[in-house]
Formats: sequence, C-alpha cells, structure tokens
Amino acid sequence: MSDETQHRRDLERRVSVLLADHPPGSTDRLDFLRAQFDAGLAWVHFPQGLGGLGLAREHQAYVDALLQAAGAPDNDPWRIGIGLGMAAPTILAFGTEEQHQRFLRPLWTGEEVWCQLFSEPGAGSDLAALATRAFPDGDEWVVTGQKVWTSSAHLARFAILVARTDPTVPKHAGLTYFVCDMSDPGVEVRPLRQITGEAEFNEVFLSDVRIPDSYRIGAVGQGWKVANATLNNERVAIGGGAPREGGMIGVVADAWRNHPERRTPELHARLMSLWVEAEVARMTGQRLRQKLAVGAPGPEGAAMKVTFARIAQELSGLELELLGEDGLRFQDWTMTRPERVQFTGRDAGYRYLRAKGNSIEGGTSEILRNIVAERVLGLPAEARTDKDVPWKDLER
Amino acid sequence: MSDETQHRRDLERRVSVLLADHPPGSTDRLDFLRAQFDAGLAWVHFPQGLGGLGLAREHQAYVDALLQAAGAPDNDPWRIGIGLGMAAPTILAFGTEEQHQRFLRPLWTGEEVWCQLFSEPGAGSDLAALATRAFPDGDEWVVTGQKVWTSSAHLARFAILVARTDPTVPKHAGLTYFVCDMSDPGVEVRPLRQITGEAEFNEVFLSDVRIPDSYRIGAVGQGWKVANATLNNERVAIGGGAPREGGMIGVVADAWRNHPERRTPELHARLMSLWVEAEVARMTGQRLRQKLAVGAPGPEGAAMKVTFARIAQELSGLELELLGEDGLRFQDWTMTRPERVQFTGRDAGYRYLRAKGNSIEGGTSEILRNIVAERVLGLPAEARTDKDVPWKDLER
Amino acid sequence: MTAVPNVADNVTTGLAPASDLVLLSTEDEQALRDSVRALLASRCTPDRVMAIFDGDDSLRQPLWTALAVDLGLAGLLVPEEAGGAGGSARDAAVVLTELGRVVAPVPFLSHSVVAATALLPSGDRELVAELASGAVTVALLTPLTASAGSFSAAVVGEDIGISGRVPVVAGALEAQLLLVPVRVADGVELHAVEADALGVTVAPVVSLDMTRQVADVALTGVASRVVVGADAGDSAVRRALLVGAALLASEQVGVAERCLEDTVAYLKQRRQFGRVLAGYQALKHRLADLYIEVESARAAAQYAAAAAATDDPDLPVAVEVAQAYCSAVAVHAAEECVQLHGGLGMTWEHPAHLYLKRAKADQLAFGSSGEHLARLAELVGLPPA
Amino acid sequence: MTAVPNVADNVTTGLAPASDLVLLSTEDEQALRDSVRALLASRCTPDRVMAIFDGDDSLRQPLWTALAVDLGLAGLLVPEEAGGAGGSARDAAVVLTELGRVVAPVPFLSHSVVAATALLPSGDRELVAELASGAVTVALLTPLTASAGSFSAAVVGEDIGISGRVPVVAGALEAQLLLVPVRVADGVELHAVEADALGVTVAPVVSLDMTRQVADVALTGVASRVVVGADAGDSAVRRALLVGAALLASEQVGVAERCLEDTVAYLKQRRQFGRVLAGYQALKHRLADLYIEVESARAAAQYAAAAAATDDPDLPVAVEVAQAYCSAVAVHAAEECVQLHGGLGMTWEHPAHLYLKRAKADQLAFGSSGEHLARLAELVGLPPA
Repeated sequence: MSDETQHRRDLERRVSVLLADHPPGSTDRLDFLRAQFDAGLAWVHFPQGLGGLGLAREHQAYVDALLQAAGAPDNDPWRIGIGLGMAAPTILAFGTEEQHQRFLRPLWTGEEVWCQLFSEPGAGSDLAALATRAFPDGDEWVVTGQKVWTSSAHLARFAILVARTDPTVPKHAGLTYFVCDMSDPGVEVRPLRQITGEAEFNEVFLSDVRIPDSYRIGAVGQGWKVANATLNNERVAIGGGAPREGGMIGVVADAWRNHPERRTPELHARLMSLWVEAEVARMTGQRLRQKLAVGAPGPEGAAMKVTFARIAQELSGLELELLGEDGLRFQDWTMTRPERVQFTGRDAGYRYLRAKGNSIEGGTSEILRNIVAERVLGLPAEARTDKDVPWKDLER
Repeated sequence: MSDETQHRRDLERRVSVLLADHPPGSTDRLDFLRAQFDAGLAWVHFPQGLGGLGLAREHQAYVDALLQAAGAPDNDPWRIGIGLGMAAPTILAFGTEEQHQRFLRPLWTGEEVWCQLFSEPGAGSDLAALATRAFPDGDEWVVTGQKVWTSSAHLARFAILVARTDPTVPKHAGLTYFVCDMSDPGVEVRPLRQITGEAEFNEVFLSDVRIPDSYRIGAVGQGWKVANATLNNERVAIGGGAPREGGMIGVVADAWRNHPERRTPELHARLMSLWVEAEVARMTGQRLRQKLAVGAPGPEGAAMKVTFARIAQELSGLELELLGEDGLRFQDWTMTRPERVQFTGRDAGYRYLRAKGNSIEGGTSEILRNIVAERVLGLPAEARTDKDVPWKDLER
Repeated sequence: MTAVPNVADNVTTGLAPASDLVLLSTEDEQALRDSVRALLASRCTPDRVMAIFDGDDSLRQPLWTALAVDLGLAGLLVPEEAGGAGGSARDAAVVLTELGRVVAPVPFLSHSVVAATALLPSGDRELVAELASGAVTVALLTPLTASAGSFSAAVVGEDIGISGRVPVVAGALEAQLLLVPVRVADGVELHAVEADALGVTVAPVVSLDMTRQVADVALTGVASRVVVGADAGDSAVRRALLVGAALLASEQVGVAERCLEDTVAYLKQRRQFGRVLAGYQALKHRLADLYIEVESARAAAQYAAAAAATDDPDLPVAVEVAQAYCSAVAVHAAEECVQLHGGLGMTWEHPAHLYLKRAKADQLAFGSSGEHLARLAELVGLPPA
Repeated sequence: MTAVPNVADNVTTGLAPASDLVLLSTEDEQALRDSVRALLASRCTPDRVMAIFDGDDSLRQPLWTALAVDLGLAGLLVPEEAGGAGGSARDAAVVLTELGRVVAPVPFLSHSVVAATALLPSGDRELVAELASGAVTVALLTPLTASAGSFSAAVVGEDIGISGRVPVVAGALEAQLLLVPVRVADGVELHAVEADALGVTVAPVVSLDMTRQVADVALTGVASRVVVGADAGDSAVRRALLVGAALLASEQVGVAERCLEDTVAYLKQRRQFGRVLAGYQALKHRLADLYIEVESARAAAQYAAAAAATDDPDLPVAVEVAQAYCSAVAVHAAEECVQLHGGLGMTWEHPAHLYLKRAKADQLAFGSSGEHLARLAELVGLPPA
C-alpha cells in the first residue's frame, strides 16, 4: 500500500471517529470545531497537539472534503483569514510553547478573531520605516503609534503587531513583534473609508497600550525577520486553486453572455484576450501549487499576484464598458463596514473600484516586480541609503 | 501689408530672379544648387552669405514649393541628411567664419557628403564614455579609435567626430569636437551588417588619423556641449509634417484594403487602434511644429520619437500577421549597402526588422523616457557615480 | 546611429486629407482659461466636490451660477446677436479642460454645449436668450451614452402629449427646461418641456460619477411646445451630440493632466526606502509614458475642438479619433494616479477617486470605444472582417 | 492592507471544466531535456545557425541525423511496437523547448510531430518504421500557416496522378517523402510521394526564418500511393495540425526563456553611466514582467502538451489558449532581447535576430492569433458581436 493510500485510510478513520463522537447534526458548532482541532484534523500540517498531525499540507483538502460531505460545520475561513493565513503560521514558527497553547485553538475555531497591525501612514511599501514605538516597562511594553489598513480590527480580539523598540539602530534592526490585545483601553479603532464608499479596513490608534512581554513573538529586535515570515505567508495565500472562469473573468464572461445587445467586435477582442490571460493565469497558479506541494514557496507567488491584479483590473474596467448605460449606475455610496470582502460581489462599479486595490494591498505591484527582478532574476537591488543609518536619523 | 505677406512677396521676387538667371531646364543641376545657395534660398533661416536670409525657418517650405513648381532640382535631402540636419547647424553655431565658408556650401549642394563619428561599441547611450583618443601634435591632432553606426561613411567626404583629448578629467570634460576628412589614409570603413541582412551603417576604424587644428569645432574640452547641440538637432528633425496615413500606417492600411481575404476581427481591432494612435501622433507632431515655429525646441521631440518608434514597430508586426503565408517570405538576405534608408520600403519582413531600430538609433526609447521624466516633468536624475571621476579611472 | 524614422516616407492614398488647424491656444483662449481656473480654484475645492457623494451638493448651484451667469459661460456658444457670448467650440474646450481639472459638478457640457448646440436652429429667440443668459438651465433629453451615430428618439407624440423614457440623462437634475427629441411621422422634433411639468419624472440615479449625476427621465402625456421642427430636429440632435463628443475630449484632457500633475507632485515628496519615489526609474518611465499620452490627447482634443469651431469637413473623423483616444488616456491617468498614490489613493479622503470615477464615466459618454472605432473604420475606408 | 484577491470567490458556469493535469516535468522528462541540451550545446552554435542565412546549411543534415537517429527522436511519438521510442507529447514538448532555445534548424516539428501524428493511423507499417528510425524524413504537405480549424486539402487526384500547389510548407526541403492530403469524393486521403518523383517541384522560399525554411510545393500529375484512406485522412491531418499547434507552444517557450536569459546576462555585465544596466529599475521591471509572461507561457504550453499526451477532452481549448498566448510571448521576448541589447541587438553578428525571426514566423504558424481567439470563443461559448 502506498504512503498516499495509507495516509488517506488513516485520515478516513480519524474523520469517522470525530463524526461518530460529534455528530454534526446534533453537536454545537463550536464544540465540533474544538473537537476537530483536538483530533488533529484542523490543519493536518500543524504538529500533533496543535490541531494537526504533522502531515503534508495538501492532505487537509481531503479531510475537508470528507467533513463537508458529512455536513460538518466549517470555521468560516474567510472571516478569520488573517488569523489562519498570517498569525497562525507565524506564531507556530516563532512563538513559545505557551503561546502555541494559548492562541492557536481559539484562533482556528474562530472564537478569537485576529487582525494585523503592520502598515502605517508613513510606512507603506517601506514597512521597516514604521514609527510606532514600544517602550519596555517592567514585564510589559508600552506601545504608542498609528496603524492603517487593518481589516477586521473592530471585530478582532488580538492583533499581530510590529513596533519599534530601538530607534538608535538601523531601521530593520530596531523592530519587535508582539501579540496585541485589542480590548486594551489604549486601542482605538476607526473605520477607514475607501474609494468604494465602504470601510473594509480601519485605522488603529495605539495610546500607551500595555502588552505583557509574554506576548512578544521572537526576540527583541527580531521583528523584521518575524514580520517577513508573516508577509511571505500572505503572498503564498494568493491565487488558490480556482476553476476555469473562476473569479472576475466569470463575472464578465457571464455579462457578455447575458447582454448580446451590448456586444461590439472591439469588446469581443479584448474579452477574448483577457479570457486567455485569465485562463493562463489559472494554469500558472495550478503549476505553482504543484511546485509548492513538492518544495518551499519561492518568490514566484509575487509574480502571480501581479498578474491577478492586472487581469482583475482590466476585466472590471471592461465590464463597465460592456454595460454601457448601466455602467453609469452605482449601487450605493453609503458608508458601511462589511464583515468580509467580496471582490466580485456587488455591482460592476464596485468591482471596478475595489479591484484597484488589488495592486496595492499585500505588496504593491511595483514592489513585487522588484522582488521578482531581484530574487528570481538576480538583478541588482535598488540603491539604498537607509540601511545602515540609525532610524532616528533618517530623513522623512 | 503684413510682415508675412511682405516676406512672401520678397521671396517670390528672389525666386523669380534665380529662376530667370538659371532656368532649370537648361542649367546644370549643381550650378543651379550653387546659385540657389548664393541667392540665400538654400535655408532661409541661415545668415546671409551662408545660403540664407536670416528669416524664420518656416519660410523655406514656401521657397521649396515655388522652386518645385518651377521644376527646379533639389539637393536630394535624404542622401545628405546628416550634413543638413546635424553637421550644418553645429558648424553654424560653433564653427569659425573660415569653417562656415569652407564647409557649408558644398555640404548643402551635396558635393560633399557628411557622416557622423560619435557612437562606439562601448559608448552607446552613454556617449560621453567614448574612448577614441585625439593627441595634439603641433598644429594637428592624431586620432585613434573605433566608431560604429556610421551611415554614409563609405560615401562621405567629411565627418563630424567627437574624440577624447583629456582622459585625466571626468568624462564629459575631456572631449573635443572635430571635422574629420574621411579621405585620410588612417580612416578605414567597414560595412556593419544589420538584422535585415543589409549594411546601412558602417564601422569606422581610425588609426593615427591626422586632423588640422583648424578643423576643430568649438574649444578643446567643449566637445560634449557641441555634440549635444548636434544631437538635439537630430531629435528635432524627427516627425516632420506628414499627411494622414503617411508612413507605416499607410502601408499597413493599404495592405488591409488590398487583402480582404486575410481580415479577422481581432486584426481589425488592432489596426483601428493603431490607426488612431498614428493619427494622434500626426496631430501631436503638427502641434509640436506649430510650437517650434514660435519658440525654441524643447525635450518634447524626445516624446514624439518614442511614440513614432512604438507605432512603427506595432504596425509592422501586425502587417506580417495580416499577410499570413506571405509573411513567412523575405525578399532577400544578400548583404547590400543601400545609399539611403527606406523605412517603409522593400517588403513587410524588412519593415518589421528595420523598425526595431527605430527605438534604438538616435537615442533609445529608454534614454528618451529619462529625458522626458527629468527635463519635462522635473523628476530626479538617475544616480550617477561616473560624473566626477577622471575618465581613465572609470570601471568598464 | 543616425538614421531616424521618416514619417514623410509615405504612400499616397485616396483618403480624405486631414485639415491644417491651429492646435495652440490663442491669447484670448489663455485669458479665458486663467479666469475660469481662478474662479474654480477658490470655489471648487476637493472636499466640497467629495461631499456630493454623501448627499451634500450645496456646491453645485452657486458654482454653476458663478460660471454660467457671472462669467457668462451659459451662452458661450450662442452668437452675440442671440444673447450669448459668441465664443467658439475652442473656447468651450478651454472651459471644459478647466472643469475636468477639478471635476467640477456643473452642467456646462449638458447645457452650454449640448443643449445650446441643439437649440441653435430654433426660431424661439426668447428661449435661446434665456439659455444664453443662464436664467434657465436646459438639458437635451438623450442618454449620456448616446452618440451622433447611435441616437434614436425614444419619446413619441400622442394626443394627450408626449411620452417616453430616457435613461441616464446628464444635466436633467439641474435643468429647469428639458429639450425633448420627439419622434414624429416625418422626422424628429425638439420639444420644450418644463422640468416640473405634470407627467414629468426625473429620477436621480445613484451614479458612478456623482459629480455628473445622471437621471432616468420618464414623460407620460406631457404638454409640450415645438421649438425645432421635424425638418431640423434630427440633425440638430446629432450635431449637438457630435459637438458634445468633440469637446468631451477636452474635459478628458483636463482630468488626465491634473492626475499627472498631482501624481508627479506626490511622488516628488513621498519617501520610501530613503529615497523620494519620483527618483525610481520604473516610476519615471511610467510617468514619461503618461506624459506622452496626455500631450497626445491634448493634440487630438484640440484638433477636434478646432474642427468643431470651423465646422471643418474633417470633424467626423476628428471626433471619433479624439474620443477613441482621449477616453482611454483619462482613464489610464486616473488609474495611475490611484496606483502611484498607493494606499492613500484608495482612501475616500484623497481626491484621486473623484478623477477615476469621472474618467470612467466619461469613457461611457457619447458612445463606447468600439462604436467610435467602428464609425471611424467606415469614415476612413477600413472595412471590418 | 491585508485582503487579497480571491480567485476562489467565483461564479459557477456551464462551461466545460479544465482538467487537472501535471504541469511539472517528470524525472524522465528532465533527463531527456538534459541529453538534448547537451547535444545542442556542442553541435548547434549560433554562428553555424546564422550561416544558414548566407546559404551555408552544412549544420542542418548532421545535426538532424544526430537528433533523429542517434538520440532516436525521429520516432519519439511512434509507439515502440511500431518501431518508435514510444514517447508522449510531453516528451516532444521537452525536445521542442530545447530546439527553440537554440533556434535549431531541424525538421523535428514537421517530421517527428506533424508527419508522425498524421501517419500513425496508416496501415503502412514499413513506412511508419522508416519514419520512426529516421531513415526517411517525412513532411506533411500543408502550409505552415494551416491549422486544424482552417485546413482544406489543395491537392486533387486525377487520372494521370495527383496535382496541386501547396505554399510555404515546413520540412519539405529536408524531406525524402511527402505526405500529401488529397481531396477525393468521399473525404481526404493521405498519399505518399517521393520528394524527387517526377512532377514534384519543391521550390525553396527565401524565408523570414531561414532556420525553418519553407518551400512552395507543386505537384503535377504525380504518381502516388495511398497510405491513409478517405475515412481517416481528414481527421489524421487535423489531429496532426492540432498536436503541432499544441507543441509549437513549447518551442515558443524555449525561444522566450532563452531570450530572457540572454538579456538578463547581458544587462548584468553591460555598463552605461557608471552602472550595470541590470540595476536600472525601469529595465528591472520590464524583465520582471517578461519573466511573468514566460512562466505563464510555460504553464500554458505544459497544459497543452499534457492534454495532447493524454488526449484530454480539453485539448482543443488548451491548444487555442496556448497558441493565443505563447506566440505573443515569444515575439515579445525576442523583441525585448533586441531592444535591450541596444545597437548590438540590431547587428547581424549577434544572435538576437535569429530568435526574433523564429518567434515572428512561429506566430504565423498553425493559424493567426485572430483564428485562435475566434475558435476559442466558439469553444467556450462567448459568441462574437
């Protein structure tokens, strides 16, 4: 019997036991999720005792399929994406045993929502220039500063946070990584309205927020290294397996099919070109996932993200042209705070505007092109004058 | 009577006199051209006595029209374009009275063809890095080095030449500008074959070529300034007034009209897009010329050249796709040395290959974008480490 | 290397030639630009414009009065003898560029350009004078997306009055008087209808571009009077839409040039990694390319305006070229403006989105790029496959 | 900002699903690649390839013999029991990528892929075995520009033999045997004809890409023998053209990846203005974009090859996608290679032009991009206007 078959048999057995002990139809959702975690079936590539079984990552899809078929609840991964995609792998890699025990289970079950406090108004692409300060005070740190682009901040119990603990050393060296309790009275969350009219993100103002040293992730001054691990996870998360005509291309192709009266040869030429590009991007993502399954993630994820952003933007722009009269209409400009993002949801105008963010959020396309050029093609890095200067002496 | 009308009356009178004294039907071509020069009707914006009348440049078109209508010969401007467009204005601006008298008349009549010895294998965009050396020797200079991309070198009597007279100062400061007699025994011209198969340009090898100091244009060490004046003239020369569907777009539009059987909607969409771009470029050139007529040439010419190159390349690429089967054929790969360039001449394959040079010759599109960014938009110049270092100490 | 592309190295074709038009501003045009720009700088600030998206349009009426009445732009295209300023399409282009530069929420295009052009053949001198003075704001009842080539009248005359529905009309919300193309047996008549007359519904549309908010208009048995007869109505409307499209290009140039300027200014001060962003060559080259596009769009828009001003035979080609080109440039400039402002460009507080929304809505106005290219193909003899 | 585009955030359609194919090379495929690459590195140098443009094609025959016979690639797609190597379309794709990397002037595509695929249904085992061994080089008599969708047989049978003209045939100059699609009453037969038979004229064409020189072939009353009957001939030819198009994409990937590699290497050593060119950000970003294109083309080409290898139902879509995409990427990469080599890239001495000519000719091969997009539109239910 192959390893593959043996793993599957073993997982089937474990799922059966879980389902037998906690019949989805009659078990409380949270109880089920906790049991799933404790059975190591939450994320099988995590270690035993932390929701996993130490298996390869791709086995999880099989477990999920079995559970879904049995009508089991899921942990609403889109609601807790930051916890799952960014906080959890970082805590696992850099956290202490105590931190693993405290944070991972309620993170995975969704009992505790997480957000990310990295970006600042003055530190976007140049994240390491961030100015939020953390001063030591006994067994605690006292944190003051301003963060932006924080999704779920108003729903979150915890945040992963990078702050400056030493301004006298060069900027990358003076950072430390923390878990921040969002219920601290020094945390103020304000909605940050976007060009779509809604506030999907927040600004977070930190005023003398107190963080116990036991909530520090990694060593003092190692914050840049830890943060980079988080961000790499972010980029890898992009471009998950989608079917043909998944995403924006499906929406626009359907608009084409549904509006024969608005077709022009010029739009058809552009649509077909973009259909090809979207399909090739899908294949490229598929190939990248096959590569990841047998090796470590490389900077190729950056390339995928550039492509997806461009295609989504061109498609959503084309959709408005296709709609003509109706392209001039917009659903609603009222300020709202959505719980999750729907890139292809709402109306065409919303899609067009929201897609503009795709090439900015999670690394601008410009930065990602630098990454591809430097890390994949080995071209020289941009000239830097800020690497060896103490942060406090940098021009701003 | 307006100034404009007065100028026209005066020019009509002068043309009448020239034609009466030298009836085109019975006058030797060269005699006529010399007489035209001496009448100040060669380039009316040049000073009196040097082929002009000190008028504004745009009056020449009126003179040329009158002469053409009367069946007068022309000086075959495409054959002697480098003399007319580059050498002449530079000699006029920086040359001595003696040099004006010696060079300008036979240059304009075409009796003496000129070429340009600027670029070197190691100094393309970075022209100021050139390595050809000129050593003083009494009243003469002795020049040794290698030049490339010299059109008409095998036909030329004279060349404008930039050489390094002082390697111990920074690269821009050590250059001097000369007139080089191409009949010097130290000049060797070898055809430089291009990707089209033909050798439109040459490599020129200079071995102890002797140049009298009286052939120096501008002061010793001022070669960079003089050369820049030449190059600015080169860029201004681009994009002269063309009718609608002039140039490459006309060729491709006719191919479309003549090959109904090869039309596809996709090609039509691309053709129409390029038709619009070509027409807008034509209008932009027209607007730029109106601007030049009332003021000095600015760096906007650089922008035009980028556009023309791109459009020519896209159009010639599209033409091959339109031709299908016939796009696979090429007229002739035999090495030849054409006397003049026909960008839209020969067959479609030739046009496609030759157009690739449009974004390289006379300033690459990359350098021209730098010029637009820095001189028009005022963006910071590229970091330079080579400006203050003696040329001899530069890394190569 | 010294040889250069020779655009004169051309072939001859049977194509209708381009016209030799002046593409630079005259001194009068520059003076007009300066006065409009000065007024807009003090009155039409980004925060006031932005407030319109949240329902506060207190900017709109006073700004329009200042432009239409105080500066006399309501009747810019109306001859002096008919009570107007006797300006040309070139002047209107100058105004539109300035309005585009600040995304001004005023019905200049719908009233002073489109409605005025449509009404000019009318014998109703009183109405023309009211339009010209700015006393009455007028809108031609056509969808903003309609073009001279695609227009067909949706309203018909019945015994009880005129009836029909016209979607996404620009300027209808601001208008006191609607100019309605009515389909009759022997052509199209233009009827005048009070905007608050019985049977008229002007339903505001939540618009992608709230600074040019459109409305769906329905007429049900509305009493009206004919102001342009059936012999001239159709051509009056088409002419108005053609001139509208010609001059929209200048608004698009205004949007584009302002986006470029703001982006350049921002990148010159924003630092990342110890350097101002404007010094990064990849951004420099993109801005250079954008500059080239904007200057090209400027030439195309000026050619179209000049052709409209002299009723040049090349106007139809000029309009399709200008619209096919300038629409895309304005969108591109606004998109680059958002992108190169980074996160800031995605925020509601920064005005970049105002330009993006105007540019994208303008792209849909007076016909799609496919329509423009298709008509151009016909005009220049390049038939489709 | 942390939200990311969610491609799984999709809508469902009635569209035929994509197939789940392996897009990475197997170990066997990597070994094949290594051996082909090693042979080409020593035998197929740029100067020898370039000499072909000046009439010296002494490289061609020995190189083809080494590949076809010594490495056994003549019969790569022929089953072992029929005398071939029993490889798959994936293996042929590996070979084509390597051939593309050096613009190898050998008839692998025309013989080992197209002719072999067309001949597979034949009952003439001897002929198949000769093709597979490389003893006889074979070309299918179709224009290089023909595609599965556009193919129609131009040769007809008459009493005196078969007659017709087929322009721009690839591989005809190298072939000892021509495989001729002949139009007959009840379909298309494939006939075998000796290239030097009476009535056969193979006229070399001065080709844009002399490394795949095409020929105009004329047949006048030529004696021939049927090797695939009228029931199977048409589908055999279409299948051959479909597989040819699928695998051409891998050659295009080879061209593109080599252009990218050479350009990167050149820019890393070429200095201007005191810095290596590879450090200029505008060039870095262009190379990054080109890398993204090349990797995308690789995925599309591998999907097409994998689909051809398993005769997947998605093959028709895979081919149109791969051709519509990879053709343009190869051209773009070759154009960037010329441009970023500056003047050097315009010289005959530098091999960049070999890639440009191959890439451009490949773009015309097996159908134009318009044809690919039109057929794709039909396959995926996106009808034209």
